[in-house]
Amino acid sequence: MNFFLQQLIQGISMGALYGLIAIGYVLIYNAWGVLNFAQGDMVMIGAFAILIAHVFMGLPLLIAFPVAILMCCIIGFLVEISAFRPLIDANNTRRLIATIGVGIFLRNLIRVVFGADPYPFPSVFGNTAVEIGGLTIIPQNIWNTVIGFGLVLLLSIFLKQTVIGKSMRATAQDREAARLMGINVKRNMSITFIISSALGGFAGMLISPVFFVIPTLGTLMGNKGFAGALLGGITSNPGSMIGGISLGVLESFGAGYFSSSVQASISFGVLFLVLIFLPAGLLGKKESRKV
Amino acid sequence: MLKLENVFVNYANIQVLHGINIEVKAGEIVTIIGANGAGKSTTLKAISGLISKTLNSSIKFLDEDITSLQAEKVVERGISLSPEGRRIFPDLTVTENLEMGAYLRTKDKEGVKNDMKEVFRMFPRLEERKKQSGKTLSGGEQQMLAIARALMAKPKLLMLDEPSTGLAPLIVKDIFEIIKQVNKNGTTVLLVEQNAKIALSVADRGYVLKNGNIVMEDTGKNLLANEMVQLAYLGECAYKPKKD
Amino acid sequence: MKTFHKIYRVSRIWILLLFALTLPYWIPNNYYLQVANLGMIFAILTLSLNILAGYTGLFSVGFIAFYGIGAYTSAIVVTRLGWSVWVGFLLAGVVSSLFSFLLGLPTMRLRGMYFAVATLAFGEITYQVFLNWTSITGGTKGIKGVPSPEFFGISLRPYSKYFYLILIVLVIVILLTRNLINSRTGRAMLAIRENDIAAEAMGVDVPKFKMIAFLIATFFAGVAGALYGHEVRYVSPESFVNAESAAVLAMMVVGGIGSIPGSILGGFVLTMLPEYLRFLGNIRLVIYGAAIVAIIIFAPKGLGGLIEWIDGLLSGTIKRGTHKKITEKVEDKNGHS
Amino acid sequence: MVILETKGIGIHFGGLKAVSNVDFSVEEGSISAIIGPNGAGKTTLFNLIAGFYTPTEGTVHFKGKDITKMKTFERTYMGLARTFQNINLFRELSVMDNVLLGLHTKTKCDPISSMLNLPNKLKEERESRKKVMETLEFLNLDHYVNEKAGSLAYGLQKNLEIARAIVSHPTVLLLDEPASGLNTNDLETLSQGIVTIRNSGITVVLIEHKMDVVMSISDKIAVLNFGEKIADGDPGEICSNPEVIDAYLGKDEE
Repeated sequence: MNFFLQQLIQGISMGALYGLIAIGYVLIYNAWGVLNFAQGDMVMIGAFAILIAHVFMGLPLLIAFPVAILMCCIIGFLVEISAFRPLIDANNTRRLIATIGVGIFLRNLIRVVFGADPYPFPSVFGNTAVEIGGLTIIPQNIWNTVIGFGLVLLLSIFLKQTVIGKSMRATAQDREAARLMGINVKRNMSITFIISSALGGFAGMLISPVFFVIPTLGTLMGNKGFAGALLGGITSNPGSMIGGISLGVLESFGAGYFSSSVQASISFGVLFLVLIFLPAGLLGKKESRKV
Repeated sequence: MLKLENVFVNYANIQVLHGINIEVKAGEIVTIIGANGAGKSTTLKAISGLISKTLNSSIKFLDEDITSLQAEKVVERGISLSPEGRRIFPDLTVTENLEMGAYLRTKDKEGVKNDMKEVFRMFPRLEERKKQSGKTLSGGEQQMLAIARALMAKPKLLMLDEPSTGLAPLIVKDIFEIIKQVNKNGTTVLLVEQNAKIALSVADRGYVLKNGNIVMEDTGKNLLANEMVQLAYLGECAYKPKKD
Repeated sequence: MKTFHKIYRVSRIWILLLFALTLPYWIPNNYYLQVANLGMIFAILTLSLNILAGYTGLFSVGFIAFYGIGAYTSAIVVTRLGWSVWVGFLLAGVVSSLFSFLLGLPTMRLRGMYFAVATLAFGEITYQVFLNWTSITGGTKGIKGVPSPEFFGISLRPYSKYFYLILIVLVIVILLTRNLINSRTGRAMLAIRENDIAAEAMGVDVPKFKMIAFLIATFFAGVAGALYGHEVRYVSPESFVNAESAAVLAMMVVGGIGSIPGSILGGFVLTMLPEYLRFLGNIRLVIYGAAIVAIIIFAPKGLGGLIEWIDGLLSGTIKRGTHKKITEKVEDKNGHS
Repeated sequence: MVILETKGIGIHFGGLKAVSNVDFSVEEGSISAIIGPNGAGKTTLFNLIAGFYTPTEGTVHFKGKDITKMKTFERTYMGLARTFQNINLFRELSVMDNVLLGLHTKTKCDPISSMLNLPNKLKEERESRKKVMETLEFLNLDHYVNEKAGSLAYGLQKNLEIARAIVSHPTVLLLDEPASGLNTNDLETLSQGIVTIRNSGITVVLIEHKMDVVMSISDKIAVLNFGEKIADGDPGEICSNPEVIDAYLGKDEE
């Protein structure tokens, strides 16, 4: 039983991060209409940003975090205005390929600058396990869960309650009509990209103590993120969190009860099954056929 | 109030508007009628800033040149467009749709609140459905929401693009009653309609647009009585026994 | 001018053919010859992806898997079972199609993006199989000593001879693709890309024709894989990582989505270019990514669009002002009908 | 003879009854119209007949066969063609290719002979193209044969959609609001065109808001309101039916 709980906690904490990555996919999918294949690379950028701020520049974590987030926001913004904004009215195919191009660009740019070798990153919240009621709990895991959930909650409050959040949803649903309301559509698109970059980057920062910081981190985490997003239903914000958590828990049980080599294929297996049996995901809208 | 002089619009090599002149005076209902493809919607889009105009075109609103303003800025000046096909936000609730209409009035919270009440008084059916998302409304209700949303910006000039499309005659009548009422309350209206008969019957003045040119301009009554207009745009009275 | 256009129209195909046939003599050394061969193989692969993505609108982000399946199939039956290389080529296509059939059964009803993701997952899983099924695939070490084909006793091992084999396959694939597009089947594919609801209303069995496109595309991809295996005489998982799928996608985009000459040029240029840019090191991959984005933004029709434009000018099919005349006609008709 | 018939057909989306318990039948060789207020379920009824939606109740019969469970494309093969409310052309394809696609059910060349340009393919292509040209001439579209469908003017696109639907000479043609967006002059041409199509042996069913079109050409009219059929009959009966006037036509005040 303990082992079960242990794996569950482990899975949830990892899944909260997957959810954080997944929600970035969802935000951009809703506003932009295609999967952003570069979203995973924003996770990698986040990991490198905190590496630069904390390890290379020696800033204390409390300062390094905001600095790193800012870097992610800036990069997200630059990517948006240079690669995505010019394609705002292009068809899905062109936009999809542009996101693939951006991914290749970012990954290799980082590799040129930092090399292909992994960098270790010190634990932020401590790796010393704490015994609670017979369960060994790593503080980092708890923090990951809390921060992951907290951010997603904040985001949904922002989107549901604030005028700017509502105008972002309006922009996502009908850009031209939004302009007729006086909404600054370009700014809103930028904000969407900046927020999803920041969320992806945040996940990257929380992940960096667990994994090594490496240019291919984005590919790995991106896959988990969009598997989570699709599992939750690609259009649903809360769905992406549920999808991410489910995936994290499945992986954790897969690794615990079978072997860690199973873990690697779980996200793709889940992806396959979801696509075939549940294309709308757990909470997503069923794609209605417009005739 | 609004003055279009020599407005040209091109869509990918095709010239849609060939230098049109239109004037709307404060307090009027002005209508533009014409066949499909004549350039009616294009005219409204050109005014609202959604599409760009060719050099030498001039659009003035309250003596200010708004020819090259972007759509967001045109709304700020006091021109709202209820677009063709309604274009409400499908996943926002009725209330949220209306809030978006008042997006630019951030400082006037009290006024927005009152206008919301006023709009609900005008469209009681929207109030019944205020928590429903836009896409669950019927066609007529969506059209009401589109007009209500445009009104929430408290425009000086309200532009309506084909409010009757796809609606049953009874609902069309309701919608036009509301347009008249809005106008009585002090909002100037520029109306584009395919249903020329009903449009001309409420309009003070009308323009006839053909192939991107204004070919006629007169009072609503005169146009309605004009033989050429009758022949071309009014058609015959609705139902009558089959002619064999 | 008219006579020039006429001469051009008649002679263009022969000039092109002459150029292709003499290409090995233009290329300075064996190394670049091998690169040229690879370029043509990638041209075949890009063309086959174009059948799927460009014509049918089914984006595959894991397309390299079918290329890999073809390469392994041929390498395995030839080295392990000792079958003829020619049988290997054919089987490569067949087995690759077989896998696409199995993958297609559940995924053919998925729409655009979902299909792309499914193929991505398939590509990743295929790679894992190449890597881990050591008894058959040789794991990370791969399969060495894949033989070159022989043609009536002539070994096609030298790159200059293998060149002609690839050229023949390329020409066949081009002709088959062109004929396909101008047929009932090809139009059904285009219809699915344009508007699947309307396609259904025309009586097009959408999943079936998606499947046909998938089978044809993966057959060609499998053959291309086998051509690759017997060219470099060594097959290992590293050639079939998912990043390579992105490379093929890039070739198609740079060449021009839905364009036959574009696909060939895209495959060829993007294989050759990195070799010439080798001195740049890893930066070339950065440029690669940026170039994809730039082409998508500034030249959505890619190199193929450019080629078709030049071709149109030279053959006199593009005339100035044609477009305008037509629109006037349209408006006129509309106004007076 | 009844060629097309729905029996007690209905469909629910969530809790909403879009169409319920509709009996609708079409005589071979007739022109039938479905009218009703917006949101009454007319297009939904079309989609049930064409097979885009599966009904939650009732059945559809075509040529005396129960086709309720058939897919859309299978119904097209049986001779059921349609146009769409919002034009649904293949915009990037040429006018020729669009209409050739209308012949999909009448051609049968397989992919292999297509790729190899075998004689059967070449013959089929030739014949198809000839038939397409005839249809384009009938609808005055022959000048535009090589244009992209999406570049045509609105009215021409509507014509093209009809060309695409009738080139295969279907048994029944479903027209969803063919007159929307046309001006009065075009309406006359359209009405005549529909009659000509019927006279060539194609049964026509149309949804239309423009009463003058409906009243002048229809043999039979069915009226829907809130998803239910409230009346059917010939135009004279419909015009004098008080329930219909109340629900839809409104009282003429002038």
